[in-house]
Amino acid sequence: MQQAPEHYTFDFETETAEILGDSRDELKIRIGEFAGPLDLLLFLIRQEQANIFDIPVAKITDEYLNYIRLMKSLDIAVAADFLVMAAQLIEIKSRMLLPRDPAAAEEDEIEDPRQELIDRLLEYEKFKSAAQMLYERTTIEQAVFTRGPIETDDNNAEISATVFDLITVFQKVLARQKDEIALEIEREEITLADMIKNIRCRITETGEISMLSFFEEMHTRRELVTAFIAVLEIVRAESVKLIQKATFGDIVLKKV
Amino acid sequence: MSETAAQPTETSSARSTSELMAAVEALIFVADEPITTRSLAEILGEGRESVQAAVEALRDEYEERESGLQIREIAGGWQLATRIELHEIIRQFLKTKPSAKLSLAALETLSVIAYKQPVTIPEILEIRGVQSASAIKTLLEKRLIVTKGHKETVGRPMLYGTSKEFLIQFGLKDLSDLPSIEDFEDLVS
Amino acid sequence: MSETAAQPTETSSARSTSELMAAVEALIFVADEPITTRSLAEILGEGRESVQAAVEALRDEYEERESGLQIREIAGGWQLATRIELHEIIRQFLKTKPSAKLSLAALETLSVIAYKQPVTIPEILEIRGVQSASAIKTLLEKRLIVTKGHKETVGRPMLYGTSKEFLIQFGLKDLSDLPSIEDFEDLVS
Repeated sequence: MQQAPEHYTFDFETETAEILGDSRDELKIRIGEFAGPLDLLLFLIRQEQANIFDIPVAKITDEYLNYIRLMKSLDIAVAADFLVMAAQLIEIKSRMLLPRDPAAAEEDEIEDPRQELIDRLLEYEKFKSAAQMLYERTTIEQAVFTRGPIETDDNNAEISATVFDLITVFQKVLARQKDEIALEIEREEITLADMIKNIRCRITETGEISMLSFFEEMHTRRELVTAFIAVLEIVRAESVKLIQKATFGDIVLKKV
Repeated sequence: MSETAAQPTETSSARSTSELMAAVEALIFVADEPITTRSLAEILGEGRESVQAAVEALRDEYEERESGLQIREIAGGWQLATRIELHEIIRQFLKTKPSAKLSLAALETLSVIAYKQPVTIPEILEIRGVQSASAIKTLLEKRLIVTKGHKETVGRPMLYGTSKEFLIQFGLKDLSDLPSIEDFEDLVS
Repeated sequence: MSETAAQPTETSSARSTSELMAAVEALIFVADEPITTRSLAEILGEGRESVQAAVEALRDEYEERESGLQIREIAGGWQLATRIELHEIIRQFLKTKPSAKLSLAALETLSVIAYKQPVTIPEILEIRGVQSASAIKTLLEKRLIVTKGHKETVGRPMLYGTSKEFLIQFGLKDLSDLPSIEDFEDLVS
């Protein structure tokens, strides 16, 4: 893989940061879309043209914090991981300001407060380069095509399933089952009291109700039963009458 | 062998005959139905005669080297297909083709069996809300599930569970390798 | 390289080398995903060595005649595909655009998983310094990674690794085909 120096441009006006590789392909990164705090840190270190083994912590920390402030001012949600890194930077910065312990100075090596961060950055950058390599590979792969469908292929859309599909599908089945139960409960919500109220309103409005068409409005057996009980209840308790004009004819519920 | 291709013919465009043959070959290969000489000529921006000549040269080349494939003219277009003599081998391959490919219905049923095993058909019906008989048949055929005896309730319904083949196809050491819903909680939210 | 195939070798069966090459060619064509030398040998009832030699001879033959197609080794199997140089004309014909690229976060997460597998989400967090849940979800949905059971530590976190689909989409023979992660160190300093 050719190692092209990456050019970083960071334009606060257009709110975009771009990483331009040497290839024609470019990865565009919108502000706030750094892959993580380490990615942002590397960007700032490179922008400063600083040595990764000798990071100017004070300066980088200030820039890091500025960046986060900018993100916040633009109402971009700042991931907690970015804030954790800010705290770590501030801590390293303050440790570097501390005067050296004269007793410790006698030892061969004084631990650099930056060491852990340097190690992490170096480790991270390897994977970042590997990600770049993967990106290039997939770009090449997209230029290779396999055959179109032929007769012997199965026509039905079957998927080659993984364990993840298994659990995702299972979750969907469970969710669907829950929905169905919820739906049933909803149907039950047409209570007897509601049904009586409904009948009373209609009689007041129209004077009479055809029982046949009223029962036909019911969608389920449960509703039908509720409606029937409601009618009996209303006849028993209030001054309404059931009138049947012809044998086997429609029954009308009417105010007395 | 490929003398036909080696001779430079009347190509109107900058492509050599062998370049044209290669392009034509790739296009016939990726097309999802027989592709006509006219379409080929249009895509390539070449004369129809030179394209026709290239396809024919390609067809002869496949023939001469006794390839397992053939370029054939069908429904007014060109197609790449296996040679007829090889049909038995191919049929045999298609029969034994191992595959974890499943329809959604089969996958749903399999997921219920995997997570609720041992489980009966009525229980699967209750969870999925749809009949699963044909899905279960498919899964049995693909050896992804096996019967696990009868449940000691009314009617003694058959119990189903996943097979060893299931573990192999899904890359699992054992059933405890199956992720739980909690395992993906962070991802789903 | 293809000398082995040109000479009549120790074929246990009655097939000649050219017959074997034809059969192998047809099977690779029909298979809808890379097919291994082992599967080919099993279907054909031939020795693995002679099948391997036949496939290699076939690959060389495609190369020599400057075909628009290539036989290539990918994800542990063999595949027939178009030559990379022809991508423009094919894309024009199929009217396809390159599929959506993975986000930077997804690519980074994938590279950590590829090199550190099997690996848990907390371990990925440690290297990347950022939560990777949504990237992992994307990678699972695209079938580029799969779960690899649980790690036997506190909380039994899920382990992740790359899939066969990953090898296919990134044009890798197998995982050892990946450049060593240490090779990237030089770029860093």
